[in-house]
Amino acid sequence: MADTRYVRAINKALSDAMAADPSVILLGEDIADAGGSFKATRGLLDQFGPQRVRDTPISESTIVGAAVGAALSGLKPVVEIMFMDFVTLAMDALVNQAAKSRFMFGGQSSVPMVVRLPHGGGVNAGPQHSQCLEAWFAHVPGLKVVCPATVEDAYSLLRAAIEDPDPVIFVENKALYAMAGDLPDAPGKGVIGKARIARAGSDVTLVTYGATLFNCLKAADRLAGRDIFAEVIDLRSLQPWDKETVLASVARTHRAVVAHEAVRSFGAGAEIAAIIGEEGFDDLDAPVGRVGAPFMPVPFARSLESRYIPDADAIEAAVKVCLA
Amino acid sequence: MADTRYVRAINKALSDAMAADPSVILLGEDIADAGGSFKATRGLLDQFGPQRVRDTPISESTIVGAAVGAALSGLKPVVEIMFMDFVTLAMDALVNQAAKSRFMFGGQSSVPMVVRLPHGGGVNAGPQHSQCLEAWFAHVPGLKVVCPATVEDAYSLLRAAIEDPDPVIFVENKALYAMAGDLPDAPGKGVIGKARIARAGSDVTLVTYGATLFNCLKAADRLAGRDIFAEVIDLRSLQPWDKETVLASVARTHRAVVAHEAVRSFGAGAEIAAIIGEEGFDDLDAPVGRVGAPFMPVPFARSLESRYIPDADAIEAAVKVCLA
Amino acid sequence: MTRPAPAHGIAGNSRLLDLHRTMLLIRATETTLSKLFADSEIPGFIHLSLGQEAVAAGVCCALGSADTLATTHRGHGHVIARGIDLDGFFKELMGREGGLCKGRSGSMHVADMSLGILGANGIVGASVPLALGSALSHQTLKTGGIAVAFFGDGAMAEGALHEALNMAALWSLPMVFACENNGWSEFSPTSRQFKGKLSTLAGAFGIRHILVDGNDPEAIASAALEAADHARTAGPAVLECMTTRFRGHYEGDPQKYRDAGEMSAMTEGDPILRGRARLAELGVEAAELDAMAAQAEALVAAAVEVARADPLPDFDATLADVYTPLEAR
Amino acid sequence: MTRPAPAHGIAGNSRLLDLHRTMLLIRATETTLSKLFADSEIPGFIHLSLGQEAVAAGVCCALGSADTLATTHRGHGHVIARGIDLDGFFKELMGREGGLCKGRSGSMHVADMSLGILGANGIVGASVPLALGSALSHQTLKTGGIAVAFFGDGAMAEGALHEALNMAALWSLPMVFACENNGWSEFSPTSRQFKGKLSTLAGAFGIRHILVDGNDPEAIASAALEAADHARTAGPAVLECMTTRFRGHYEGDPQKYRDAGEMSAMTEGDPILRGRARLAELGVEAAELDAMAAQAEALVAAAVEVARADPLPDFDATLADVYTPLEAR
Ligand SMILES: Cc1ncc(C[n+]2csc(CCOP(=O)(O)OP(=O)(O)O)c2C)c(N)n1
Ligand SMILES: Cc1ncc(C[n+]2csc(CCOP(=O)(O)OP(=O)(O)O)c2C)c(N)n1
Ligand SMILES: [Mg+2]
Ligand SMILES: [Mg+2]
Repeated sequence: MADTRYVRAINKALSDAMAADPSVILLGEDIADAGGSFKATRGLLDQFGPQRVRDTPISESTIVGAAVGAALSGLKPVVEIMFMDFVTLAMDALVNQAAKSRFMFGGQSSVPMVVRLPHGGGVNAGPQHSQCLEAWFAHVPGLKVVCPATVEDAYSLLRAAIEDPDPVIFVENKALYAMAGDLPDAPGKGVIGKARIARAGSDVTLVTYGATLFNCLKAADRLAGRDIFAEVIDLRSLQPWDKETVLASVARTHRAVVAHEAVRSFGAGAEIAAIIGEEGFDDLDAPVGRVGAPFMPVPFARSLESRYIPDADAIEAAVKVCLA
Repeated sequence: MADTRYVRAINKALSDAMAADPSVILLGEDIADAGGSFKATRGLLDQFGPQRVRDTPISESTIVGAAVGAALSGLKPVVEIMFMDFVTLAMDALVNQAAKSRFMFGGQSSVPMVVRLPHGGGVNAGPQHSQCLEAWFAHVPGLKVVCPATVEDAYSLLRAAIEDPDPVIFVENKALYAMAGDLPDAPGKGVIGKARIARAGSDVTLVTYGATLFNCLKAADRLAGRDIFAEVIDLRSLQPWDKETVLASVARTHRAVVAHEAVRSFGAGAEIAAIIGEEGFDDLDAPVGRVGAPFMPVPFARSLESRYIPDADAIEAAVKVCLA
Repeated sequence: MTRPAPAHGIAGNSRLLDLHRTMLLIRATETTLSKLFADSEIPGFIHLSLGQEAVAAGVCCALGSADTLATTHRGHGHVIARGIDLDGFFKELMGREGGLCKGRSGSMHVADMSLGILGANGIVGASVPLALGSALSHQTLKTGGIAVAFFGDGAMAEGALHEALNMAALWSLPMVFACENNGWSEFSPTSRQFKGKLSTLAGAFGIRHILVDGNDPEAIASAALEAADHARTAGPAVLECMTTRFRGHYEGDPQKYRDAGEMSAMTEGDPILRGRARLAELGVEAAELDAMAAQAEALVAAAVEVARADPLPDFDATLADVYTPLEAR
Repeated sequence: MTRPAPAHGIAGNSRLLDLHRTMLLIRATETTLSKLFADSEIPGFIHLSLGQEAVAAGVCCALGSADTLATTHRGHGHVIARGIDLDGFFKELMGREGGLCKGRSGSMHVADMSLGILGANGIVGASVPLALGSALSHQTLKTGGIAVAFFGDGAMAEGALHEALNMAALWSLPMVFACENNGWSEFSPTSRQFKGKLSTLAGAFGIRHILVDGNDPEAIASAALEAADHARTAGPAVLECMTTRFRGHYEGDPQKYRDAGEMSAMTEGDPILRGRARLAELGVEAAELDAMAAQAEALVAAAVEVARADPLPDFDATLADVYTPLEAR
C-alpha cells in the first residue's frame, strides 16, 4: 500500500495484532466510538467489539494502573494516552508498577503492555499539549522506549511492541500522523533496538529519532549540495538504543550531531552524545553537536512555535560548527 | 553549631524561613504532629501552629496541585513528599502547572514553591522507596533542581530555594539525614547555580552532587595516596548547573569523571558529560567517564543494594580508566 | 469592558440586565471566535462554551474582587464574565504580542492575575487542586476571598475531584466546586464514562451540594450567591449546573455522534433567549435589549480589529518568561 | 503449608478451625518477624498486621484458585492466608536468593503469581488499580475469577479509589474492594485525614457496601463470601473491615501518638482470642487449639531456620530480571 498515512499504519498494526492475538485489548479515552482523537483506533470497535476496544473515563492514572494489573493477569493491553503531556498523571503506574513488577517479583511474571503517547508540537497546541518527555522513560529500568519515524516503522515497531513481553512506551509524533509513505502489503514485525541508516554519508553522522528524522534528511540534502555528505541514523528506539550502529558510523565519519525535538538540556541526546564522546573518543575529530528545543515550554503563537521546533536550518548550522 | 545533623539543618532552615516570612507554609503527610517521617519538620507545629504546618491526607497529586494554587495566591508553600518515588503521583502538578504557569501567563506571576524530595538508597527500602529521579526535573523548563550534599548547603540552599520566586525541586539524600557537620551559628543563604570545589586537584576533575560527593572525596583520598590528585566539584544544583566552574576545572585537569547515585543511563550525568565533551573538547586528554547505578531498579537485599550503589571503588576505577 | 461589580444586594432587575449583558458579550465573542477559527485566524484548537453562557455569568456575578477562580479548556465565558480585557483576550487567542499572556499559550491558558483568574487549563481536572490551593491562601492569609474551581462533568472521573473534596472538607476551605454539567465528555455522553452522582459524592464528605438549571441565568445567579456565601462563612460548597454545549467539543468537530433531534432541541433552552424573555416580562424594552446585543457585537468587532493590528510575539523575549528575571524579584 | 481450599460449602465449624489455623500462622509469623527485625535479621522496614489477622483469614477463605489479589505494604497476613510458601516468604524478607522474589524486593513487594498474588505494594493506593485491571482480565478472558484489592483506610484519600470505584461500576467488574480500616494512617488517626464515608462513596457509584467487624473471623468470612459472590455474579462490592493495628506503623515505631489506654484496650478485641472463645463454645478442646498454635509456631520456626541457611542473592543474576530474557519468551 503506497501512500499509506502514518496514522493508518498504526491503525493497521493494532488491527493485525488484535486479529493475531485475542489477548490484545485497547484502552483509552474516546478510542472506541470516536476512533480516537487522532483516529488511530478508527473502525476497531466494529471489528473487535466493546470488550476489547474500551472507551475509558478520564482517569489516566487508573487506566494505566489497570493495564498493569491486566498485563499481570493474561491480557496484553495497549493504552492510548491522548497527548504525552497527560502521562504525567500516570507516572506511578508506569514507573513504580509496570517497569518494576517483573524485577520486584524476581522474574515471576512479565508485564506485556504498550502505552501509546503522541508527542511533539507543530500544531499550535500550546505548552500542555506538545511536550516530548521520552527522556524520562529512557531513564527508567524496566521500560522500553520506541519512537518510530516512518510509516513502515510505525507499523512494524508497534507490532513488535505489542508482542514484546515487557512494557513499551510507544511515542508517536502528532505531526507525522498525516504523513504518507510506503507500507508493504504484508509488512513485517520490526526489532526493537535496531537503528536504521536512513541515508549513507561519509562526512558527519546525524543521529536522530521521530519526526526530526525528516529535518535531518532535509539538512543532509542541502549539505550534499555543498559536497558535505551526512550519514543520517534513525535510532527508532531510545531504550534500548543501537549504540553499535552509531559508533560504527562515527568511526567512519569522525563527526557527529545528535538532534531531537525534545528540549535539548538533559534530553535523550545527552546520553547519545555522552556515549559517543566516551566510547568513540578516539574517532572524533570534533565535538559532538546537539540540536534540541530551547529551554522553555512549547509556546503557542505561530511566530513562536515555528522558531521553537528544531528545523533543518538548526541541524545544518550544527553540522557546520562540527565541520569548522 | 558544630556537629549539626543534616536533617537538623533542614529543620532550622524551615524554621528560620517561616520566622522570617509569614507567607511560608508547610504541607505534607505526617509533618505536623509526627514531625515528618525523617523528622525534618519536628517542632515546627508547636512553633508556627496548624495553619502554617499542615498534615495532609495521602493525596500527593492534590497536595502539590494545591501548592501551585497557593503559590499563585500569595503563599510560599514548602511541600514534603515522603519519598521521591511518590512524586510520580504529582508530576502533572509539577510539570504542567508549577513549571509552566509563569510562562503560560506571559510572566504575570511567579510560582514560589519548594517541593522537598528525599531520594536515594542505602537503607534497604527497596525498589519503590529508593529512586533518584532528579534527571526528570532538570529536563523541565521552569523548574529548578537543587541537591545539597553538605550540612551547611542543606541549610543555605533550602533558604535560597524558599526565597526563590520560581518552583524548586529540593532533593535530599536519605542517607545524609543522620550525617553530622558544621553549621555556622548564623548561616547564610546560598546561591542556586553555584558549584563548590570540595577538594582541589590537578589530575582529574570529579563532578558530582548529593551523597555521592562523599564517595568522590573518599576516592580522591585514596588516589592521592598514589599521587593522583583529583579535583572534586560539588554541583549543588542541576538546574541551573555551574558549567563555568566545571569547564574551568577540566581546562586545568584535562580529564573528567561524572558520578551520581542515580541510574547512569540517561541520568543527569549524561548532560554534564555531553557539555564537557562539547565545550571542553580541546581540553580533554581522555574520554569523560561516567559513574552511576546500573540499569535496574534499586534492589532490596543487603547483598544486592551494597553492590548497586556507586561507591568509592567504582569512582576510583573510573578515574583509573580515565588516566590510563 | 469593565469588570462587573459583585452582585450582592443589587436589585434583581438590574442584576438580570448585568447577567444578560455578560451573556451577550460571551455569545458575541465566541460566535466571532468560531468565524475567526474557520478563517484560520486562530491557531491551535479552541473549545467554545456557546449555550453555557448563563453558568459563566451567574457564577461570576457572585464573586467579589478578592475572589479567585481556576477554569478549564472551555473557559472563555468564565474569564469574560470575570471582566477580562477583551482586546488582550483576542490578542492572546490570535497569538499576538499584546495578548494577556503575550501569545505564549492561547485559548487553553488565558489568565489575568489582576482579576484573580489563575488560568484556563489544558489538563482536565487540574483547575480543582489549583482552586483548592488558592482557597487555602484565602483562609491562611485571611483575604476574605473564596476560590472557585470550574470543571466539567467529564472531569468528575479524575481522582483530583475526590482528593480535593476531601481536603476542602477537612480544612473547611472557602471554595466553590462549580461543575458545568453539559452531559458531554468530548465525543461521548458522560453517562457512558462516569457512574458517580456528584450530589452523593459531595454528601460523602459532608459538603453542601446545590443543583441548578444551568441555562437559567437568574437561577444560577442566586444559586451561585448561595454557594459563595456558604463558602465564605461555612466552608466548601458544590454547585452543579446542568447546561448545554451548543457546538462540538472543539471547533471543527463534525459531531457525527449527535443526532439532529438533540441539535435542534437544545437551542430551545438557549439561556440568552430565556434571559431575554424574562427581561421582557419584567418590562424591559426589546429595543434596549437589541441595543445591548449590538453593543456587545461592537465591542467584539473592535477588539478583533485591535488584535489583528497587534504585532506577533518576538521569540527572544519569550525566554525571559520561563524564570523570574532578577530585576523582577 | 498447603493452600486452604476455598471455604465454599464447608461446614461452619471446620471453616472456623481453618480460619483459626490461618490466624495463628499469621500471628506466629509476625511475632517472629518482630523479633527478627529487632535482631536486624531483616533489612529495611516492615509493617506488621498483628491484630488484623481475621481480615486476612476471612477474606482469603472466600477466594477460589482462579481469583487474584493485590495488597499493600501491610500485606503479610493476606499472602499467608492465601497460602504462600512460608520458606520462600521468610527468605524474601530476610533478603535471600531463595526468596519468593529472589530477595529483590522484600516485605513490601511479596508476590506469588501461582497463587494469583499480584504483590504487596509500596505505593499507598496502588493495589486498587492493579486489582481493577486483574478484574478486567477475569471478565475479558472469562476466567470465572474475581480480583480483590486490599487497601487501608488512609489509602481512601488517594484519587485512585475514586477512579477505580467508577471504572469498576462502569464495567461491572468482578472485583472486591477490601478496606482494612484500622483507624490509623501511619502516625495519625485517619479521621484527621479523611472526611469521606466509604459506604456513601460506594453508594455514589451504585456499588454494594458491606461493613463488618474486622476482628470477628466468622463475621468476616461470611461477609467476604457475600462480597465475593456478589462480585462473581453482579459486579463490584466494597467490603469494609473495622479492625485494630496492635503494633506501630512500622517495627521500631515508638508510637508516642497512642495513649496507654488504647494500647491495652485493643488487645481485648484480639481476633485470635475471640476465635478461640468461639471454638471453645462450639466444643473444641483447648488442647486441640493449643496444639494448633504450637504447630504454627513450629512451622514458622522451621521456615526461619531454612531461610537463615539460604544463600544471599547474587548481584549479577539480578540484572536478568529487569527485562524478560529472550529464552523465556
Ligand atoms: C488529563 C486530561 N485528559 C484528557 C484530556 C483531553 N480532553 C480535553 S477536554 C476532554 C473532555 C472534558 O469533558 P468535561 O470535563 O465534561 O468538559 P467539557 O469539554 O464538557 O466542557 C478531554 C477528555 C485532557 N485535556 N486532559
Ligand atoms: C503514595 C504513597 N504515599 C505515602 C506513603 C507512605 N505511607 C506508607 S503507609 C502510609 C499510611 C497508610 O495508611 P493505611 O492506608 O490506612 O494503611 P495501614 O498502614 O493503616 O495498613 C503512608 C502514608 C506511601 N507508601 N505511598
Ligand atoms: Mg462536559
Ligand atoms: Mg490504616
